[in-house]
Amino acid sequence: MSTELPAWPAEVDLDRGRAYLRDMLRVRRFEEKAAEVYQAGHIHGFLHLYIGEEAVAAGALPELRAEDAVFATYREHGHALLRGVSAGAIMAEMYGKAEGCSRGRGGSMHLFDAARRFYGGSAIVSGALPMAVGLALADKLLGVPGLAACFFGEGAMAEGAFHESLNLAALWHLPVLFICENNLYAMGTALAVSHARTDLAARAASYGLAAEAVDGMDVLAVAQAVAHATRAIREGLGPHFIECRTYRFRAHSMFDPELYRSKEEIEAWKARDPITTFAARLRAHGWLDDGAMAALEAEVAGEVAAAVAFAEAGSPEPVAALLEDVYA
Amino acid sequence: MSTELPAWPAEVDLDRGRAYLRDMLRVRRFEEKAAEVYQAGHIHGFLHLYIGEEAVAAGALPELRAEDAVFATYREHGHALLRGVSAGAIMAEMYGKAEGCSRGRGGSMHLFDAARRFYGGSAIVSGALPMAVGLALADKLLGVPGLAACFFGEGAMAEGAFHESLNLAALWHLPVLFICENNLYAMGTALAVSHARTDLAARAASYGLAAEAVDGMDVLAVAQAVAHATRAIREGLGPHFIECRTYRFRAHSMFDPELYRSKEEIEAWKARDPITTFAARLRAHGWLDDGAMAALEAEVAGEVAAAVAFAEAGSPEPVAALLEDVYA
Amino acid sequence: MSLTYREAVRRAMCEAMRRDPRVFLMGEDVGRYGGCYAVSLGMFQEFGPERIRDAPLSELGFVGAGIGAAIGGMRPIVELMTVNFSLLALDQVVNNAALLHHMSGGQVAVPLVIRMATGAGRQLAAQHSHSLEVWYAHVPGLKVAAPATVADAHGMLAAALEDPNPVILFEHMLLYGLEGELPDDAGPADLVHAAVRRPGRDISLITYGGSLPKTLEAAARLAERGVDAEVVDLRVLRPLDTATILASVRKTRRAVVVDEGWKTCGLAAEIVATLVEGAFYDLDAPPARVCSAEVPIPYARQLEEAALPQAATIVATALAAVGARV
Amino acid sequence: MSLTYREAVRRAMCEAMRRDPRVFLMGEDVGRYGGCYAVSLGMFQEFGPERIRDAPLSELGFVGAGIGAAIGGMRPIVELMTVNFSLLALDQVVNNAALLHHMSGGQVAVPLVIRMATGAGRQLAAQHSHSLEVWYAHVPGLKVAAPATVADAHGMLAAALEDPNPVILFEHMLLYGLEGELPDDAGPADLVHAAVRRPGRDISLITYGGSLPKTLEAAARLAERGVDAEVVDLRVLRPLDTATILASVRKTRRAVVVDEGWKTCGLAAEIVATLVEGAFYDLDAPPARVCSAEVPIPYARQLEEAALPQAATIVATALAAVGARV
Ligand SMILES: Cc1ncc(C[n+]2csc(CCOP(=O)(O)OP(=O)(O)O)c2C)c(N)n1
Ligand SMILES: Cc1ncc(C[n+]2csc(CCOP(=O)(O)OP(=O)(O)O)c2C)c(N)n1
Ligand SMILES: [Mg+2]
Ligand SMILES: [Mg+2]
Repeated sequence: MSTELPAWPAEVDLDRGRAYLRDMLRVRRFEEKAAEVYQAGHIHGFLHLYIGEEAVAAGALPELRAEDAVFATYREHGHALLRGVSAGAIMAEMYGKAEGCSRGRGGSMHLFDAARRFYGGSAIVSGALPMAVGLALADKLLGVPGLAACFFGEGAMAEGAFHESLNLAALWHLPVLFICENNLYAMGTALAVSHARTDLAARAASYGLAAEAVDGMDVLAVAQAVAHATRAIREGLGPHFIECRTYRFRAHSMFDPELYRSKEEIEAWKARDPITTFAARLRAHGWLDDGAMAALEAEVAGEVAAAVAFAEAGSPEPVAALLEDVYA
Repeated sequence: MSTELPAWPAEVDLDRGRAYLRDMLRVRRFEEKAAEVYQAGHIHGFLHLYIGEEAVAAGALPELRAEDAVFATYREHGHALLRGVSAGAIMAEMYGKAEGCSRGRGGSMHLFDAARRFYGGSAIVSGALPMAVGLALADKLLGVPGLAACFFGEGAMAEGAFHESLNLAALWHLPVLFICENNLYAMGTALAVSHARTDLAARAASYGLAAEAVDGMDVLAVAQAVAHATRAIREGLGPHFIECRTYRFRAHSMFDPELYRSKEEIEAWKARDPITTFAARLRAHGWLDDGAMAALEAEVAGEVAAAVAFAEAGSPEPVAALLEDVYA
Repeated sequence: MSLTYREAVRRAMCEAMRRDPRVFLMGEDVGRYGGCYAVSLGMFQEFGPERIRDAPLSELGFVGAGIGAAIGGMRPIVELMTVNFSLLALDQVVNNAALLHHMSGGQVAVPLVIRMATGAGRQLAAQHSHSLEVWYAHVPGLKVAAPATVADAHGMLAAALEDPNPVILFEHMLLYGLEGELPDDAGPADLVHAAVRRPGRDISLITYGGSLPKTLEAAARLAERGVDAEVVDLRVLRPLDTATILASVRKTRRAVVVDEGWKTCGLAAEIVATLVEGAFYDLDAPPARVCSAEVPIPYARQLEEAALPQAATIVATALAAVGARV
Repeated sequence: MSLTYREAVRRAMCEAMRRDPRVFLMGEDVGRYGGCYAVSLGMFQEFGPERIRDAPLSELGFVGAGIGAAIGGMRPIVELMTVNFSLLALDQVVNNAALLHHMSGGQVAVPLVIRMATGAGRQLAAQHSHSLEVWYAHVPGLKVAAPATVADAHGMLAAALEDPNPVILFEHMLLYGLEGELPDDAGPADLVHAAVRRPGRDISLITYGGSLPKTLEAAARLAERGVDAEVVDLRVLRPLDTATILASVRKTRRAVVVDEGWKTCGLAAEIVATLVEGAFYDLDAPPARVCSAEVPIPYARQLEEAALPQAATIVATALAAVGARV
């Protein structure tokens, strides 16, 4: 890493710059709290944290509009939050409460908010890609504006569903934004153990769609790439693929002893923490000082605390409601 | 098409040259007879003819050795025949007789001959590719020589199984020869209606393996490409992909009204008939005359007639044997 | 008006597409080829390539795309060519189509219709002769139906398109040529009830889909032997109309279930269990099953015939059940 | 020697790999990660990356590769992580592994072992809580087993590796921590018979896999209520050992079938049908089913518990069946 900071992009003003920081911090603190309450026994099942990868969601989601649809994975708390689902509704979902954004049916891996066109929360790796293609097809056939953004890990690219989806999107020229969160591991399987060809953007481009790779630890780089891609998609130029090169700082889930990577590797990536590096840039640019940072932290802490309080105050779904929501 | 014939390759002597012609003719006449007896009600179910595509199997199979394994599709009579399965055993299989190469269980789409490492006859499009990868893995783990050759249509390349198989073969550096028989249609779906990117060799190369396209109407071109690929695979250079550009002269199966392509297109391709064009080259080279051709036709007609006689004389499997061959 | 089962399916699709711009058909060879079983023949010419959408060989992908399109406001009909290829798409059907409504706490509906040909009987051999209706009927969140008549081929598809849930329709390939009457103003059929296709007093023959003609034939032969069989067509395989089945068997006190699926863990087992749970004390004999033999369906004609349920087997089984009267 | 179910599976794999160079393990995260449920922990270190082969997320591909490797002379163990992801690979399992021997007229054998975790109970929500044993048990050409004890976890895997057929082993995720005894010289277990885990006279509780502990608990509670229940562990789900089941029920004359799968078209239906066909006149009450509710498994704890079979439900159902004595 060079110690010299890249030039500040002109289109990012003070508000936007601070908003990126706030978004990343909201995700980080939310995830930390989730881990804490999980350890305390309030959340169960699987819990996959996004810590380290915040720049991807924080860079991407502001570029999406209300009419766009979002599909994500089981590592999606941050995406839901930044799409506008309240921290309380997410936390309550993880507590399994009726006030949760999926009424306690889904849990951590299945956050939904149809009003915000946030369609999950999908726990079969690569399972959402074909749906994103279909949603974009609906937009196209209905003649409405909007695109379908789909987040997935680099591990998912080995699945047949990835292949079929990219071909369909390119073949039918659909408004789909594929965002690959390449955090270098699929559980314990490193990129090079999964993929014969590790240049993922090149692989995607082979389907005949626009594809590029960006530094997924740099929120501005992600934002810029997504802005460019969404503009192209909205202009009718067809699907677009962005590989965001990032890293997960925590274990895959709460059950992972992390035998497959070294402490040194993790530390090296932590030195590129998307939040601290971005905060440093804001400071260097004169848009952040200790006071502003403390205020931001306090604001975010308040939001997270309120979310926990909301979740704890929530009510469990009655067992009598067991058979609800099976058929529409 | 240029009217000038390409130079005759030095490595192809008289015997080999005539053998190519004989092989293609054996397949052609066998298929014609199969269609005839199908119409007469002796064969049932699906029947997929290889007429027009003979140069692919005839060019490829002589390059394979006894220790290699072969996987093919439901359009595989020619592959079985040129792998050494007797015409009689194939015809008897299509008649559903106990003397058939799959004891009447498989029919036209499921020809097997384990002794010749001919592993079918697979009727799920793309279904054999993962098995070919696994067979090559077995060879590698057992440390025995041999490769797995897998034939499939261009339509199969849209399947997830194709993607997963190519990645696995490249990732694990396995001795697999992927032979794509690009006859431009998957049933009635033209190449460009299936694939966003129609340069199939380029698509395959994106997985990080050697890939090339050849004229699949030219038996010598196919043979040369396969010879080169098998040499490389045997030297341990990993998997190889060959796209053979060919055309099916007949309907997809016996039930296809062929609404999706024009008579003109078919006629244009028939002008490139792999048998007549190759016969012309042999003649131009002085290695074939009317007498030799007539003798060859007579020999092949005899083989096909004997196959039909064998099939007709065969015995139906007794119904009492219904539950056999379910478990080994 | 008299038409074939195939034409009835086509008519239901065309009517819906003319009426509702959200309806479209997607699948392998539905367009330019005219449909693997000629069901959609001519529709490409009327509705064009956007709405009669030829899909690549990507079952998982285009079924998932159908789910996404349904979420996005369309009313897709996805044709899966045959049940044999549906295995490749099962993950999307089960883990997305069936579960999304529930996992989202009721927010997301998936109004998707999936049609597929099913069954054996044409010597297509093991990979092309599956009957896996039972697998789909196992899954909460799906509705599963098997039209066995021309009227149902039309009406159940029309009803499926009005249903807010994913509906899987099984069309037995031997039924496509079946002829029948359909009024010009035929509307949606019910997607709830089983139907008594032939009333009778002595025994209930319970079946569905492609086995209905064989079962009716068996009933006719039984009548010649003095046995008055009632034939119940399940029509809807999930949720099952247990009331109709139980009412029939409470009356006849005997039952034979006919199902082209393999016997073990097949749909017939569920019907037997339902009868036992709901009408045990009304039964004069154990309900019997006539199913496919426990063997991959062989190619050779005599072996295939022996593997599948046949009218003669149904007759013999019914006679044995009736003979069991104490 | 006392060890866990997880360790017993590992021991069977290690023993086979030390003895037979054809055996190897392939699947997602079996190597460097140590196995999703830590079953193969340490094996990568002993056997190396060629034989403990981490596979990409390509279920269809590597299951198919397992089939090919089996044909090619290896004895692969493919770990599918969980049954939930096995849907992606079903086409290879059904259309190749199960059918090849038959379609080739007996020429090709597929000595492949597929292991997968199954079941619910950990609040993993709908996509991660399936129990689809019944689907596999439906398919001729497959053998299907569900070890429910430490000894079987070891012995059935050893036996599966000696079988020339594709064998599917279901390991309920809640069993991995189960402790039990295993003699140092334990060999393969039988892959044929059901086992009576608790003899009794009044009613047969028939179950398998992850439901065995709950069923034994129910039997203990029933004993306190004066009901002497026999517990039958099916062990092998295909082919079913109907003789043992029927012998038990002919003795007790009553049965409750416990199965974590959804009730409709589940494995319990097959057991009920088997009992009715083989022991109808010996039954004093209709066999009953305790299965999962007809709902995708919900995340929230109280909902999940209500959806799954529980000892209390088994007890209540058994008491009702016993009370039904005339
Ligand atoms: C089809 C499928 N196979 C396996 C799993 C188990 N699993 C859950 S997450 C995961 C790794 C996915 O890696 P990647 O796509 O890179 O996403 P990441 O977790 O790194 O964000 C695996 C193997 C699954 N959920 N779905
Ligand atoms: C998975 C699957 N989907 C659909 C089919 C039906 N089908 C049989 S052949 C075929 C076309 C295959 O085209 P291609 O791979 O190009 O091979 P070709 O027939 O042209 O040789 C289709 C769609 C099938 N057998 N398997
Ligand atoms: Mg990853
Ligand atoms: Mg083709």
